[in-house]
Amino acid sequence: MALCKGKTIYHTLLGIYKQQISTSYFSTNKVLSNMYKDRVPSVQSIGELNALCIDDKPVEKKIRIPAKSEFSSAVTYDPIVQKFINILMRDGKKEKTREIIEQVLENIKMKQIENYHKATTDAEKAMVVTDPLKVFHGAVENCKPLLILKTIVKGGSGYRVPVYCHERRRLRVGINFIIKTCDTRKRKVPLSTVLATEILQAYNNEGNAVGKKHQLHKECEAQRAFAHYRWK
Amino acid sequence: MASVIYRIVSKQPSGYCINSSLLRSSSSLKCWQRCVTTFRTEISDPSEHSFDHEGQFYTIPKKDVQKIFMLNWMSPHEKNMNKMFQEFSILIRRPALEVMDILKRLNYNYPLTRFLLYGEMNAGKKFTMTHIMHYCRSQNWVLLTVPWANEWNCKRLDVSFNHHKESLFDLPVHSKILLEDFLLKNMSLIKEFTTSTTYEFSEHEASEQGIPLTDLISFGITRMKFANDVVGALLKELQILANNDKIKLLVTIRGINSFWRKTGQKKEKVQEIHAQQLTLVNQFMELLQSDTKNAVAMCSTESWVNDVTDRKSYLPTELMGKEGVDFLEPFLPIEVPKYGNAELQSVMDYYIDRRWIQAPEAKTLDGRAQIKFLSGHNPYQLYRVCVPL
Amino acid sequence: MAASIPTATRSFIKFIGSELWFSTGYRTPSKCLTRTLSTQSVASTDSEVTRPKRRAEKLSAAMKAFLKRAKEHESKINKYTEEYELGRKHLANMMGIHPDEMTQEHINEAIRYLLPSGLFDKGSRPQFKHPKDILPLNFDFPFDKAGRPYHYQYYTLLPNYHCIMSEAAWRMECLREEEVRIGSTGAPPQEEMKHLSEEYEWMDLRTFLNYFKSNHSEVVQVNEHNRFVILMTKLSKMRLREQDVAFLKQFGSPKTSEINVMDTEEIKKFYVNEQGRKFRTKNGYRKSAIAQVTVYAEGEGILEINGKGIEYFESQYAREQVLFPLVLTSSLNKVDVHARVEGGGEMGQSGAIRHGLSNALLPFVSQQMVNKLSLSGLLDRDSRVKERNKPGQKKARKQFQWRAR
Amino acid sequence: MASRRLVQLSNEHWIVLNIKRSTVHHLQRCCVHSRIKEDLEDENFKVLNILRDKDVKRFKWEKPPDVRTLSRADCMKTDMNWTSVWPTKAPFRWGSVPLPIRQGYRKKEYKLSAGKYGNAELVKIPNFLHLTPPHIKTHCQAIKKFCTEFPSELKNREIRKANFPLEVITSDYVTCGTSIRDPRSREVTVNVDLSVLKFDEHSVTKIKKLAGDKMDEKAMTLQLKSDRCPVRKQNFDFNVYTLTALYYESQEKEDWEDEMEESDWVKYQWDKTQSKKKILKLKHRIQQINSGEKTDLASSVSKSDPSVSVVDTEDDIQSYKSAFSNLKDEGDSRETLNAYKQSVLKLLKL
Repeated sequence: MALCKGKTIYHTLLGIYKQQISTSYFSTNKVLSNMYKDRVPSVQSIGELNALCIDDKPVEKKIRIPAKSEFSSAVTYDPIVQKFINILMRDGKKEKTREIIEQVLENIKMKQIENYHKATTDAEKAMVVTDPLKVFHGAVENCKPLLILKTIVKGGSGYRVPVYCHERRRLRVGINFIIKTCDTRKRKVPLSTVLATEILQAYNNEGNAVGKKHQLHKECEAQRAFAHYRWK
Repeated sequence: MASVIYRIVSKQPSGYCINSSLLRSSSSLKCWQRCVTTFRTEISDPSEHSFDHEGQFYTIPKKDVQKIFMLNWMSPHEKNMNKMFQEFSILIRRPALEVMDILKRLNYNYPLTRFLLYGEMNAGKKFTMTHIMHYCRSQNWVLLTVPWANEWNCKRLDVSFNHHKESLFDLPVHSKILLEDFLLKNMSLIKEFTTSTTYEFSEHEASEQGIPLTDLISFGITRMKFANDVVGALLKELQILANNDKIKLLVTIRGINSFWRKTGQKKEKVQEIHAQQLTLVNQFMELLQSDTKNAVAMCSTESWVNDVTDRKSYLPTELMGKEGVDFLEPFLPIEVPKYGNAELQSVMDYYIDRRWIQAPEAKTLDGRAQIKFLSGHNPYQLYRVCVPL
Repeated sequence: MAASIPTATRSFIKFIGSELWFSTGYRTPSKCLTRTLSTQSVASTDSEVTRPKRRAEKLSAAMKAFLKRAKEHESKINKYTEEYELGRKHLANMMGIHPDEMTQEHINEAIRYLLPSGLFDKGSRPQFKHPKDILPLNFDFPFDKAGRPYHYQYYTLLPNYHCIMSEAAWRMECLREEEVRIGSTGAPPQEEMKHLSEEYEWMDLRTFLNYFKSNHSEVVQVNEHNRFVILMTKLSKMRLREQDVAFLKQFGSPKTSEINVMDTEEIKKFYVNEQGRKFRTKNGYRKSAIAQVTVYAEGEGILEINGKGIEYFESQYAREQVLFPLVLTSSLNKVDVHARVEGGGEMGQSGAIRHGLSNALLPFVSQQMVNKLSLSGLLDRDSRVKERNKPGQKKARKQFQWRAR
Repeated sequence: MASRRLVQLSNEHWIVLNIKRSTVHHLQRCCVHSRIKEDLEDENFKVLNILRDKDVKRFKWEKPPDVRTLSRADCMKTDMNWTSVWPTKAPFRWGSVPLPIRQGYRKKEYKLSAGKYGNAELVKIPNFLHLTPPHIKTHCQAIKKFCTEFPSELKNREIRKANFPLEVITSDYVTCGTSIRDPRSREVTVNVDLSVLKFDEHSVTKIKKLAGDKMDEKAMTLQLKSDRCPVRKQNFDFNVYTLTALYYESQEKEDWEDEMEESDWVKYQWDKTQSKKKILKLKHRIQQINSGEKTDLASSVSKSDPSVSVVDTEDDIQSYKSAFSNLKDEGDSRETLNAYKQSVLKLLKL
């Protein structure tokens, strides 16, 4: 946004971070709300739910959109992992995709825990992050781009314009980076192993997915001259 | 550092159980810290295990793991787990203790005793067998293991006609693997023994009387064509040795119900080979039916052998059929059940210790209850549920 | 002038309404309409003398036909009523009942017995009803002899609806003028005026539709209702006189401070079995699966699904679904659950159990937990199902590949 | 506007013509007209005036009389005896039913569905006009004189069962149709309580096999049904014959019953199986070892028939037998397998 006025990406980013709205990723679902026009959306996060139900005062009776079938309050539930599964899924085979992701987490965990147990001193042990979800979240966070390129047609010719996007879009693009790096895998290598190595790399800010993000940023920097087309 | 604290050994006999009234007072980490001392025992010699140790983990020494289990017995996944935890610990469970108790009291002059382990899928039959094998090894038994009998049926490897009996089929590759495994496991125990008779494998090749047993085996390994015959000779030799009180023999067969199934293999005019037509199966069945002294057979029925459609029941007759039961009787059926509550808690403690469970909310009582619920008391499911935690 | 706002009776409105058009110079939709209204208003107020003579007397052909039809209809109804009465007596005789005791319910029952029909459309089954119930009785005649409609809003197609709307609009206009007058001159208001103390809740769509259908036989649409609500809300926010309040009260009532909560009796209803255990059984539905879930209070956390444990479901998702309400209400290990489920696939069955379980749990958890269940949407049936395949199409929406050649 | 007309060709032959109404009009008009002209101007030149003449009275199509006015229902009184109007089962006749019934699809709300006159829909559906409450009352009164009271002593089901183990069920049907016979009335069901017959073990299993699904194995009752023969008595006789045959056949024991193979056994017979030999041999070995005999393995097997030295009535053998037969008969379960395990442990002296 501020890019057109000659600021660097860094300044642009600062602006974006300030503008970020602190709502959960999945509080709204357009498809669902379209489907149930006459229904009230239900609360889709445990934190919100706990905040809403503090006392014994009965709430208003309304017909609500039922909770999604992957949503759960169990310890094993994680929204970002579910989002990842939904993006990775092909032909509606969710259970299969879930198994793959479980394999990925298992691989990550195995590798990290092995390192942990191999480490001799406490200091070394403290360095190893053994929580697979932490690694996973970190990797996704590292792959999120700050700006994306959007093609805008002006005067008959298209321009690739750097555009900032909201949190959900960034998450999706980041996840897609990770998934797309695995397209080039060899035929007999299982997807889970490739994904696991990729995620571990991304967690350390290395690897192809992060490279893609940097590539995108560079392109954005290069195209900043067109940034004003965003408003015109 | 934490692991150091938890490894305090309690030598008291522990009726290990999370006492609910005790724990209900506070659902914090302190509770499991209090109980955690009992999930592990330092006694690594299985002969000293008694019913007091039930529900505790013990670690198999690394040299034993390398020697007995590493080559053929452990699946790749188990090897990975071993690598990850940097140790090979198994839970001491009632069925294994029961079998060991019987083995301690058994009169070895009686003909061969057959144990049959049965239980649901992933209920822990294999690790029960592992425990018993370790016990037998600690008693210097000779171990003859068939890690996965169904492999003879499934894998499309070379099938050749038997030279001596035309209706039978040899599996040279499998026989070779079996011999290698046997040699690795029992090298130190059998190197003094020699063969009792001559074995003629073909017109030109024969093994003379009085050559060391290891030579016979290595002959089988190098000359794969005769590997299957060598297995037969070996089994006969082992029987003779056992009958002469020189060795004690433990025969372990995983998935014995595959003996009464069709194989997926074809050979020339024979459309589909039945497992009963395999030389290996015949040789092992002969061994199991013999009156050998000083020998124990430990078999297990596995639902995995069957097709997906008939895995409804895990009980022996359902899996083996009447033929199998008639062949095996009298046998000692030992059920390997799913985890009980106490065992479940112990395993979770172990996982927490080994960092398989690390999410703080999973370590609370509530989290444990959820894991228990999701796993359905099934050992493997328990492991899987904890993957993202 | 403005003080004498008309009441709802037809003639009065006609009279006043027509005068209002002139006096206030209200922007009319068409001048033509105003003209007809003016003449018609005179005609309707019994002042025969002032009726313009150039129109009238001669009946138009349409009018004649209309009158004829009305007459026919009347005679038809008379005939049918006679037949009905006679038939009723006959039927009473046939069924062995005294004719005076024969009510319409008796008749219906008798006909259902004597001439049973399984036709799906209930209207097509044998009927024996009073013509009043079958035929539209009020063959109302909205014209005068000259062919002009009585009602000044007749050509809007929804005369009564627009009458109410225009009245509301007129009242608003008056109030606004009054405000301006007070503001500019500082004179005291002619009548006592004040804001409404509480917010009003207007007729909801269903009652609104019914109101017009039963009272005026007018079919109004959703849009009309929306406009109605907007206008009424606007009006209610102004400073009102007493008569305005009375007008508004016809169509709405003050919002109650009590919110519409779930029926506590229904929530807390449970039964006690022979062993003295409290339990409650509820059905749950998802896709094509149906589950009957029984929750026993004060249990040890036993779960039984079709005679098995949680291993009935292989999928992790399905297991988590069953767990969801239990964890949310923190009643895991506190209740026993027995479920019988059939139909559907794995996820459908687990969803059905989730639905039934959440509803069956209600009496055994606190109100806070009930709120949680309600807010997270666990108590409601997930009505999404697979859309059917259409003939000539590949899937529900997807069409066969086609290329012009 | 097609009208259907009957035209008589001769005394016996009629044909049906579908003529357009307007054509009929025109033709007739022409004919009438020409005839009149003919009469008037008999002597003059006859003009065929086809064109319409205003003076001539137009031919008027007469409405056929309304058949509905002639119906019987119109003259019925409201207190008539309906049972005499509609005595038996009959399809719906609009003329005889004095009710203004309507049936049919209503296209619009304000339109009426079709009345009873000529309404085929009303004929299609069944009716119960012959079974109104007055009908039933009269029927009952007519039958009453044939009925006797049920003996009060036999109202207790237990007593009835004990004294009359054979139960015969027949049904009679009163019908208003053209035939007074109903095919269902010849059906005879015979229920027998087999516990009265005092079977032994063999015959019980045999009759179970013979009777198949006619036998309720839990309650030990036999239900024989027959409707094959044309007369009820024959059916009853057939049932009784079947019962007799079953009874005697179950008492007999054929030679081949002893030669049945294991797969055909109803119950597992341990004594006849290889299992017994195997166990006795094992027992023999164990006894030898326990008594301190040091026999060679090969010789001990061939030395003597083990059943001679081992008594199969010993406690552990018996328990093994029962446990193994149980396992075979009832199938696997945790209980049977545990019992089997205990028996084997006992056998091995553990």
